[in-house]
Amino acid sequence: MTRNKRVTLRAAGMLGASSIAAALAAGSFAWAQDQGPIKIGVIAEAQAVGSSIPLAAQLAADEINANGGVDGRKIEIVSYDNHSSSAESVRAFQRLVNEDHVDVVMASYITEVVLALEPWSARLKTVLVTPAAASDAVTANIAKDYERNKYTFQGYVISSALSQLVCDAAKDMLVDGLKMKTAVIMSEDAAWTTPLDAGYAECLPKIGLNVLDHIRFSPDTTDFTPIFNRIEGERPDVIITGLSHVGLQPTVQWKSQQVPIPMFGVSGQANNSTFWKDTNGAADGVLYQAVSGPDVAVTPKTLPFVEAFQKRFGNALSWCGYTAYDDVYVIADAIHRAGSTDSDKLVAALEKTDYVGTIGRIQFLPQGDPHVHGLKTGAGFITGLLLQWQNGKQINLWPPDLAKGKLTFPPFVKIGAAGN
Amino acid sequence: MLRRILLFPPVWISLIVVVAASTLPLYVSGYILGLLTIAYYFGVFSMAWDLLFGFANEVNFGPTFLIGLGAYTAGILDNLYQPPIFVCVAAGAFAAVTGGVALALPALRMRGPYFGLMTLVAVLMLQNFVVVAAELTGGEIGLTVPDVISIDDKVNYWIALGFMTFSGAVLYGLSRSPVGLILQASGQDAVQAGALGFNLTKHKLAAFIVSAFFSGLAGALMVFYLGAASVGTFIDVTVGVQVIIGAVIGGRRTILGAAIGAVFLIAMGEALRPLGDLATFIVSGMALFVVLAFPGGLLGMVKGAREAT
Amino acid sequence: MLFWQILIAGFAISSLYALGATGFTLIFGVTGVLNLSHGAIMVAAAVAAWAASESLGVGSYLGAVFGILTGLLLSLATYFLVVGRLQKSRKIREEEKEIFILTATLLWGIMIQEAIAYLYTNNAKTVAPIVEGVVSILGVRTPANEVFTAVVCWLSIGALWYFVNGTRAGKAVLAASMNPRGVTLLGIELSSVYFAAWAIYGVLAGIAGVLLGMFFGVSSYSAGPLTASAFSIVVLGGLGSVYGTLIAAYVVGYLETLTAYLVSPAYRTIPALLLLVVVMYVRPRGLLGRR
Amino acid sequence: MSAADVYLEVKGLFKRFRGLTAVKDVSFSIKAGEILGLIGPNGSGKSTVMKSILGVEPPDGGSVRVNGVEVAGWPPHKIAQLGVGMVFQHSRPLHRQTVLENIVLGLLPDKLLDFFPDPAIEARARAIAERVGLGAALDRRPSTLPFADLRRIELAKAIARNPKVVLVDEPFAGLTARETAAFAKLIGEMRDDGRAVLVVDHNVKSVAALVDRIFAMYVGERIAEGTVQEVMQNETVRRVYLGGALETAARPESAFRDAQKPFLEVHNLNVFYGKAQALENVSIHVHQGEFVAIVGLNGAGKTTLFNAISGLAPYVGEIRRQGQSLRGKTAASIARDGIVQSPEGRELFTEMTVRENLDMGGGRLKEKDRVERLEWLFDLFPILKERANQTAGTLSGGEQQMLAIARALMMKPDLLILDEPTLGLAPRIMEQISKALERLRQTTPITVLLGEQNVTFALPHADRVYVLEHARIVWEGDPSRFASEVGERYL
Repeated sequence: MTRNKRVTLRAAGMLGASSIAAALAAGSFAWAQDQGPIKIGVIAEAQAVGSSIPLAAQLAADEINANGGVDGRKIEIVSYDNHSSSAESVRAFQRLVNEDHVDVVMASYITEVVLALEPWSARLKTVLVTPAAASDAVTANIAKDYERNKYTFQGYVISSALSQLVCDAAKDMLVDGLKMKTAVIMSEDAAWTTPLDAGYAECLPKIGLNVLDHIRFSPDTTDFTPIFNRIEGERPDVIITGLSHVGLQPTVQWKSQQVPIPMFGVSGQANNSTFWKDTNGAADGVLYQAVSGPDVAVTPKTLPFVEAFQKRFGNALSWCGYTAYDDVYVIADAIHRAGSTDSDKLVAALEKTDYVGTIGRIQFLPQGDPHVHGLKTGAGFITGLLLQWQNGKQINLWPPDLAKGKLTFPPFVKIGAAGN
Repeated sequence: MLRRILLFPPVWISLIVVVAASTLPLYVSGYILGLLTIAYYFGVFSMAWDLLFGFANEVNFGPTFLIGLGAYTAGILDNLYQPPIFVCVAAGAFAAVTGGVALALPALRMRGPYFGLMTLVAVLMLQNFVVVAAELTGGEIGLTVPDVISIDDKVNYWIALGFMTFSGAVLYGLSRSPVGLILQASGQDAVQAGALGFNLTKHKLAAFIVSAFFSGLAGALMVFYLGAASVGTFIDVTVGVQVIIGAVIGGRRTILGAAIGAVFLIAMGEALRPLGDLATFIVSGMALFVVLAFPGGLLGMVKGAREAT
Repeated sequence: MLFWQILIAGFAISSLYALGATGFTLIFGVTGVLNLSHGAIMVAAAVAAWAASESLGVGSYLGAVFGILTGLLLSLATYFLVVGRLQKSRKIREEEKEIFILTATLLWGIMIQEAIAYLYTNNAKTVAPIVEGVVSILGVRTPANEVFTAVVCWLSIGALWYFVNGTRAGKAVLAASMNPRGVTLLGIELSSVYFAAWAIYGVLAGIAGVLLGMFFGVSSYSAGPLTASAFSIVVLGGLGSVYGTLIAAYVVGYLETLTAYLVSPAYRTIPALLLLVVVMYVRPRGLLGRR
Repeated sequence: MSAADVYLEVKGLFKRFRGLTAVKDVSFSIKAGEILGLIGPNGSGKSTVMKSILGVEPPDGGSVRVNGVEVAGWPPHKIAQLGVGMVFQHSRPLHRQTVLENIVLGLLPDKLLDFFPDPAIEARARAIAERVGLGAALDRRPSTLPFADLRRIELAKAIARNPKVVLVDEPFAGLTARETAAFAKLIGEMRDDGRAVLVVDHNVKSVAALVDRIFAMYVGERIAEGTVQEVMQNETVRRVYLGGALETAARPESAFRDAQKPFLEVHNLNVFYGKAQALENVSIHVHQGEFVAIVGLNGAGKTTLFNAISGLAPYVGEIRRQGQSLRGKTAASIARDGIVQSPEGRELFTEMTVRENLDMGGGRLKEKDRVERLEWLFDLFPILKERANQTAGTLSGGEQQMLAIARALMMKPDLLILDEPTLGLAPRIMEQISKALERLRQTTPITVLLGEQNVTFALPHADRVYVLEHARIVWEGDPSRFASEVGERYL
């Protein structure tokens, strides 16, 4: 069943890939030659998860340039650090558009930042693609006032969809696999988790996980003892997580307090290859959702990208990297099809995107959809993965056909013991 | 009278500078303008702070309490009812003044570090409130306001410049006026000032109100320039630190120096952006050097050079 | 059950607060300096310990030592490079030195913080705990590390207490905090007393930082909040009063824990702030303030 | 004279500070165009009286009427607005403003919305400046002015509001003879303007030429009132200032081993505090085992001299210990080498017990010596033994003074400097300390340099006496000749 989906997707992948490669090589439009390079601005958090974004973008740009660029035009990446601050991002955005005259901007994994930039992309009529911000708020704004905000695209799975992907995996692994019945939702209080939690609350019961409690904590929480104690008191089978800004500290304290309940769900920082070291191995047994992972061939492009990235930048690839890499290709493809870098033409072209990248088949939801310009997810598009940290390695466990190992837990986790 | 004011060096020098600055849009890029726009607003923050510290001798660690009140009040109002922008801005300034009084009345009873901490606590409280009252304020996410004054860099720039000039004129004039004299006297020696028949609390409170007014006004205007308000931009202690450092490295008790310092700080931070993470490190390093080597601040350096020659 | 949980968890945190704030108040008492680079120094110590044990792979113990040394060095650097210069400076009028020292230490703190961010990124780091596992106290499953933290904190505070009351050098430091001039008149060089004070402070801050790194983990973002909490605890207890600080640390620690358990972790810090405001209203000198 | 022109009336004024009563039932009144001199040795409470009138230290009892209005308990600025001006002893002008602006400050109304200086005010300021003799310095900054002119600014500020009552605190402190005359004239002019003037100073002589009447205080109480002559003749006053008939037991200078080469030599010492000259060509010497008293009113420069010797104040000139210059030594090392000071402020460690304070003093002694030393001191000051485990802060003033002396003695000093040991102490306590000193003198070879304004206390012990006045040594000699030779000028 699932297997078949894969096959078709793979096929599509081949197809998409080849067609673009051909197109890029062709460089058919004569008038494009005499124009300068295509400039893509990148705003990211140099000191956090976002650090992979500019690197991956650069990698993609270099590959495209190596193949003759887009219709003969080279792609140039201009990137700035935003110190994770909205204000700095706004300044950087202005700098990119007014000073560096970039054609497109890719920005940040922090929804807060993207929300601050969205109005500016509208005001300055510049296409903004976020490779990693997840909140539905971004697309909701576009839906609210399409004409004004249509210049923003969300190159990452929106939160509500994320929750669905987590539920899909939970159904197979926890409910069917481990016969779990109850769960507690634990999320950081941030823009992107609001829709995520809503999604959890809706889909978990559907798959047979009864939600006992729903805890949102402020992102600057340092002491998780009270939270874990409260959860333990409620004796759920699993903790469903919504973590991104924090992640390290709850994980470390989960281990040091030996909370007997597994953690399962979104945990942004767990994607980092350095997560094991940062947590002194407390990560062992942590289960997290991702759209791609090391040595998991989601599509034929995944592994080559990971290799290329690690060869060039060493071992610092975070989840944003995959999407950032794909988005550069998506943009290049759109510019090629639009035959111009004019924002409105570009928007039109992007909306017609059908491209298979490292995380799956990328299409943007059409106008009229409540999540217009968000990524299509689910069967045939992006299904996501479910990985687990197992003695120092990120092992993919779901979907089965991409599974690289078995579900195991550190001794202090007592499956089923908590409940019934 | 007026002639004497106009002939006073700081006045005509700054007039020349302002005139020169107002012509910038003709030959520098929109980006530089955008940067200076923010810098000018920070200039106002620092000047307002300097009035309080430099003259009333009260160390206010919480300039962002006043700024934040102004910014968020204006932003929230616009978000909820979209009245004309100037109404929001006025409301912001008003909120800042009210908050300022509420803070000053108890705080002015305290001395030295206690006053400082009280103002610091005020900031932390406001921060907590913004985060907790997320539906209203946008919480950690920050608040995106539908309207901006203008998206034209030049217009925004001129507004900011004009506003800074206006504030500078008022605050500087105030500091040189009789009231300024009284403030300094009360700041320097409470007993003597009292013996001269001045009601210190009254004057310090007034200073606080003026300071609050301009901080709030600037905050509100800045919201409608950025089109967004977030804790990190308006309230966070680090923002307040920038304001204070701006005033100190510019030269305390000079008002104008504060503006120079703030603009210097922002400009440096931006000029060094390509250095990425190191930018802040270097800027703070420079500031620290100024504090250690030239206690008089940048303006003090200039004065020193003039007197030396 | 809940009661014991709060009691135990609160105790560990409070001890950590106490240790951190004790150094802060010591420096204020003896040298009259409110060191706003406090948080940054603690973080630096923690990160140093982490880097040493992870990157250099010297193991937890050596790592911890390394962290404490870092705290010591930074503290002395703060004294010699920043505070000392300002205190000696003739260009600055006495009544203005306070704000200068505040500003300078603030900038210094930011520099340390940024340096850390540059070298090791802003991501939170947790120092590998020296003791692993959990123990059960009164039926509460408590991480051994939590117990370890509380014990080390109190050993350090005890050591400080012995030094101050049991040794000549310590007495001199204590005396200087009450009356520097008197100390000089008795033939004790103030400069060496100050040196001692900053050295002790550095070690305390170092220990506190490393423990914090093992307990919660730190990131360069933690610097500001750490300074703020030390500042408010010290003011709450009464500037310069060590006992006041200890009490205040526990008041704040338990207040936060109670809020976190009974209300919501999101409101953790608010009651402590309110209390601070109230205390400053009714008793501006703080709980046990002298001045 | 009708009550109408009584501008200042103080009745039954009381002021307490934690237990000790600083001012006890003080009453006096000043009429328009009259100058009253309020005199008393340091700690007699005269400045407290002044502060109470000004409202800085609200009185605990009694009444203060300014031009008939009861102002006791009012905030200072209200009292000032009612017509009370104050000339502070220490001038703190606004450094970044000109002299003119500083004077203008005094003329400004207490209004918030007063943004443009009124030209009339400036004109008045200029007039006042001319009058106090600052006409030439109008546009200069205070930092560039001589000390006397800074005092002139204070004077100008005080009369700016045209007050009915003017309080003047030690008008002549730190001034030269010529400047003193000038200031006397200025204050005289206030009387001519019909103001009521209260001049506060230490002794009759300094204000004799100026005042109409004198009100003399001692330890918080009135001891005499009347014309200069009456007060000068007054027995109590004479006893307080000159001591009654004292038997002195001076040893001739030649009696000391090091008659040729004194243990301590101070040569042409000059010390400046900013503009003010605190010591002017002061030369003194002390022999091994000698007991030298330096008498002088508060502000004469005793403490400055001692601080210079202890290395606490920068100086010009020479200070030698057994021929060795002390220049460049730190205060601490000077103390370690045996020149130990028991300072005016006592500088005790208030939160430490008596015992701990003493141990701090004996820090460098061997355990055995320390114990012996302690025993000896407890025998010298038995009260300290009882209080051994009490914190110093909780001791009475007298006990604290004894502790300060004992702590200094713990260091086994070669030279003990005692600065104002009797400051603010009750006679009974002085008696005890006096006895202790006598015992020291009889039973030990110790060398003592005593600074005192209380002659009664100082003379009996002294082998030699120096009189320090306005930063200069004006007399040196045998205590027995003191009263006859310098009594008058000292009174």
